[in-house]
Amino acid sequence: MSKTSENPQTKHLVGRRAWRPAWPARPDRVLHRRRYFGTKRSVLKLSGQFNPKTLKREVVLTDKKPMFWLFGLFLLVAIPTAVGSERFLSLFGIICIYASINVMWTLIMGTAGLQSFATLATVGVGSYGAAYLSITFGLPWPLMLLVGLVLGIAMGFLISLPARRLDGLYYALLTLGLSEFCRNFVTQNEALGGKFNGALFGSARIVPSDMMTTRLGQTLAFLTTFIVLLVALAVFRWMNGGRIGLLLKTAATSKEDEAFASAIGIDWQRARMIVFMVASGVLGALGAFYSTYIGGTSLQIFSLDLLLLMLAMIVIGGLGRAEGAVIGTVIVVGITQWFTDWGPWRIVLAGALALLSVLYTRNGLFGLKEQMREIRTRRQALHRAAQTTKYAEFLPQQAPDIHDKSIIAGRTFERELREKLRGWITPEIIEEHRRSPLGQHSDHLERILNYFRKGPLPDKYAVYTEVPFQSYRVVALSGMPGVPPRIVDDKTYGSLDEAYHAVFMRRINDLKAS
Amino acid sequence: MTLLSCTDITLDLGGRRILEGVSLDVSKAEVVGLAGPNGAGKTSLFEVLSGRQLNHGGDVVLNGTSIRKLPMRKRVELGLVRSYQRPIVPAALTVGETLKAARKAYKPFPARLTVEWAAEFVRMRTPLDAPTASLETLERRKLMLACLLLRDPQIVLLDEPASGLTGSEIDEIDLVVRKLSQEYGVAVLLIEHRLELLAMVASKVLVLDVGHIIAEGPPETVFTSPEVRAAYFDVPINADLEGNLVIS
Amino acid sequence: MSILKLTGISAGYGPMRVLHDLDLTVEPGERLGLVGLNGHGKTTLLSTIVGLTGWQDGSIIFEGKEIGGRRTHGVGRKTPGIVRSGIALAPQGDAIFPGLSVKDNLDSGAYTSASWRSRKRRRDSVITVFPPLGKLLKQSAGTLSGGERRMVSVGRALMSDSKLYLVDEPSLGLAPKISMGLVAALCEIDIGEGAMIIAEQNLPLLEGRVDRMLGMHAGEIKLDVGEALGDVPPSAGGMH
Amino acid sequence: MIELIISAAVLASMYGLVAIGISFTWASIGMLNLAQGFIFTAGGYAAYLYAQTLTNMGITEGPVMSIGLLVSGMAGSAVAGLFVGSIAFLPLQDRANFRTRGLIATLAISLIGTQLWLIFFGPQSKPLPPIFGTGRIEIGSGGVSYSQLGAIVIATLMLTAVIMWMRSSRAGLQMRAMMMNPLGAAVVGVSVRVTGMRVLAISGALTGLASVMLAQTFFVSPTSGVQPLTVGLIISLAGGLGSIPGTVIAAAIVGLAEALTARYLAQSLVPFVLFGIVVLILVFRPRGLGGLLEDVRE
Repeated sequence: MSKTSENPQTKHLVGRRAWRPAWPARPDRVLHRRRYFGTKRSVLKLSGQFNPKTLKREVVLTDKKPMFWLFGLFLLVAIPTAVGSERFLSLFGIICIYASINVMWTLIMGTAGLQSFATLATVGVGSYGAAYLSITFGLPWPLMLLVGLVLGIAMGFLISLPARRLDGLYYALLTLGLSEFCRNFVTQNEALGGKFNGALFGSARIVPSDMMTTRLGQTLAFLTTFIVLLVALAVFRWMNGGRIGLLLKTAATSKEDEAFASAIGIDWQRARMIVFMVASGVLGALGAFYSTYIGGTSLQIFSLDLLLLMLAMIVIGGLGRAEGAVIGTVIVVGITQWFTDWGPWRIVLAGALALLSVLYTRNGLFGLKEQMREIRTRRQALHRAAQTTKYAEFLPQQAPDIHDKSIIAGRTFERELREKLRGWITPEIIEEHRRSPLGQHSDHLERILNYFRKGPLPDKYAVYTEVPFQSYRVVALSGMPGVPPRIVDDKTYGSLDEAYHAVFMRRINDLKAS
Repeated sequence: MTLLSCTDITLDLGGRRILEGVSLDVSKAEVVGLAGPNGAGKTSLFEVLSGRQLNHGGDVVLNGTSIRKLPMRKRVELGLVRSYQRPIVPAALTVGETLKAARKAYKPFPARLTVEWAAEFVRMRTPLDAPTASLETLERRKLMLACLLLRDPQIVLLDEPASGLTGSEIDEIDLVVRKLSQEYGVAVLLIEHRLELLAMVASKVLVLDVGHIIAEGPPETVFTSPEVRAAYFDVPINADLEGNLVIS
Repeated sequence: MSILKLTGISAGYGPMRVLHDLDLTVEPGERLGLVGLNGHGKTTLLSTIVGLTGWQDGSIIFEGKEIGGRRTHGVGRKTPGIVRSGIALAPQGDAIFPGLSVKDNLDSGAYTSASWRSRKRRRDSVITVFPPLGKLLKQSAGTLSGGERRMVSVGRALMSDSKLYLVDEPSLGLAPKISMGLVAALCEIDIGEGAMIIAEQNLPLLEGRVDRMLGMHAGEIKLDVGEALGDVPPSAGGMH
Repeated sequence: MIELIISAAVLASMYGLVAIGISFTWASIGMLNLAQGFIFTAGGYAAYLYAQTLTNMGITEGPVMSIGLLVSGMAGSAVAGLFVGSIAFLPLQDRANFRTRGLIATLAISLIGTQLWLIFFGPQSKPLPPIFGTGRIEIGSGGVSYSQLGAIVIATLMLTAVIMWMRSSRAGLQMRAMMMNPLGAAVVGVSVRVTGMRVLAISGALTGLASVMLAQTFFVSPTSGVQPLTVGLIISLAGGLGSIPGTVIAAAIVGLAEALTARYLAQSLVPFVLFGIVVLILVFRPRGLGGLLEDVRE
């Protein structure tokens, strides 16, 4: 029931057949689904089909996304490990960390639909808290991650307090100010390195600092960032693709959607808070991880410019998609960290990319395909709509959706028939029927009656005898077994002929109005 | 026995009194009609009963317990559901996903078979992968109804279920209303402009005008009472725009 | 010369085509009723005249000037220009300005310099058409009831110096007695050499009050209205 | 005491100018202009270039200089406003998701703009010659410098003029109409695009005025727009986006709070106090002091 079924009308359009990889099915093996451990989700969306050309059974991969993901992630981990230079490893390490933050931000902005700009503030709180505790009390790195998680959740709770009361935009601006607030707090606070412009170094590291000079240590450090990215992606999938994600999508776009969601009993506010808390917790832990990765933290984490750059990453990739967040990060971090000798121009380039994608794409790089397809279908539909008049017998809204030409031809015929019959309806015909509803009629009346007789059951009326020879009523047939006819009006008729004529008049009216 | 009752509901919005001293009772499996000119407060009464509007005076009682303070979704869990006048459906989902969301809205989840039953009950004829945004009014209303009914409600509040529909489409919705009360014992509170329909399905009709109940009782007596006729039909052309009675 | 001449008009929204090659001529001094069921293109026809549809094609000649043509995007970009050339529209759903007072709402309808200078006189004449507005001038339009809003919307259209008035569904969403009063008032307004098109779902409301009645069905105009819709019982289309 | 009030009034009037620009733009065209900081700096640099040119010609003070500074600042910011409009408003105006996309586009412009100023003018702060002279008026124990007095007077005059114009003129009515209901505005002959650009130019000019006058004490630098933007946002938030009286009141409160904090506590605590104030206001009035408009809009 919940699986989407194939719509027969949209399948097999000439020239529009989606390319799907297919391979022969092994007849000796029954096709069974592999599932992700502990879930009901299948690993790959496979479906069986019969190929009419080769006359063989095939297994078709309907969703290619997992393959691209695997390939992309493999590249992300393979390139730096294979090249192995320090610059590459640290660049990709930063990409992985920023990408994880962006994925969580996407979860907050896309899935939860909260326009929160306090992402970096949460990361920074986790980072500073963990680094401070580690420096002061010598916390080992696993505990630092835990502290980050707790701080993140606490921060998420604090930020979520005004979310229920404030409108989207007010909330966005308030959270935008929060990073600035945190930055000020750090500069005022001596314990957090306020004297050294917020630099707080010397915390515990996952990969000990003496190992960081070797290639092995650098590779290890990069691999930890990659694992962190995997964790972030898993959290995203868990939240966005699961039940909570579905409930939130129901209430996503507008006030009307929210009204619908509450009408069917969805507690979308709670779902939103859950997603927000989870994402904040992960963000805090990410901050703590950042501290363990570079062995400390600095004020740069709260800067508005970094926030804007991260927004640019998300925008370039496409808001609301994990793949968009990752690819956008790769592009922007690639530009800003690799071409360092370009000076301010590289920021200009990143900003210009973000501007272009906002101006010309609907939803970043990953929205492009959809956008192109929409443009194409719109052009086709416009073209078709402007050329033909065949559809006039439908309500105009339906016409472009009908792909079966025989339906259109059938309805055209029906319409012409109705028009012809309508032309025959004259007072004389009605008078003739009134005089003798049954029996021999003139040619035109007989044809009209024949048209009425061959109509489908649900439109038909019948005569109901309340008291024989005294009172009759007109009823409408439901056309469904077990569903009784319903009385159409409160008129009663004294004779059967009168009732027959009343039925005839109703059908004539229906015909005229059609 | 009384299923849902409200007593002495008063509601002020933006400095205007929308409802004043409205009370009503709905018994099990009963169809109660709610009629009245536009701006009389019918929809506002629904907002109060369904829990979307909590700042009101008076009390709302379901099955003997007060639900005055409960938000909308809690009332849904207790079996009080409503539809809206506009045919709203989630914009970003497909039909199948909408039904799935309704099934998984809160625990315990009903069986998938229930969803199929509900979809069949309202006679939905849409492919499951059709995006809801492309649906027409009738299908939207049916989808909304199916989502509401799969939770087996005790009372359904329907806000002009036939608005924006034509001829045979209206009949389909009417059929659902009748089947609900007659075959499944679900109480229905129905806002409706077509008095002839109310006369046929409702056992009791209330007529609201400017926030007051001006008539209450069986349809035959209500529709023939002079106040109702004045509010609804026999009006001089230059009627008072507020909907106040101008009896000249 | 006819005041408005549509030839071969097609229009729609996205892939939807709502109007199919329709032709229509409106003569000066004419009051035209446009009837038809929901979704058959009445509103779209009025929107097409002022350029508010998703796309449109075909010629619209208003007082000898072409205001139509082929357009596939930019919804409403040309509307202000068209409106200023002398077409006033009271749209479906009112589109009044909720935060402004009723007086400001009416004044905003006087968008040509001439009508802006004479706005006081025009406001008074609108109030004579809709007397209840007189008491409400100071009130914020957002707090009005449905009938009053509709009056403000129609009244705003009347404030302009227009040659052609388009009124979309005056009865929609209103209780029968209120819509009757509104339509009656609309039909009593002196339009002089101008013209008025009233789109309405409820046929009996217009019957006998307008000079000519056109039926719309599935995006085409059917001229013989009396015959096509005359026997529909009044309650069927009356209360949406 | 007098000094305190005066400095509060100066701050309030300067921030009020910026905030009203933001608030006004948001309300009429539905775009939150986060490039207001860029527009602010543009005015400052325009005035700086003007001053440079005059100085090269040998004029260092006098009415030509003073009025020219004000006018060139306003003109520079108005042009920057039109520039932002032609990039972020005109192409996006009738597309889907205009609000979010407009917000992101203006953010991107401010990101690029700061870097461009850095490239063309360098990171050093540029001073402007004094507009109102350097004298002081002594009142009782305290005193008012000419530049403070000038700033208050000119800002008040300018604000009053704009508000009066909005209230009474036809163009003002059109702008207010567009704030309420863009479709309705189109129907009564108001072109959203033309009016929108007009609004951007006006709010740009107000910002430019603030920029030139603030540059008297804080100079012009590539990032000098950030502080006014943040405070402007805070004020327009607290005042309720789109409400001019609310914005004026919020500007007064914020200006006073900043002056008080700076005097009795510490300059470094100012951001905390401002943030606290706006949070407090928003907790009790989620739509700001004068956010009635939004209620009505629904």
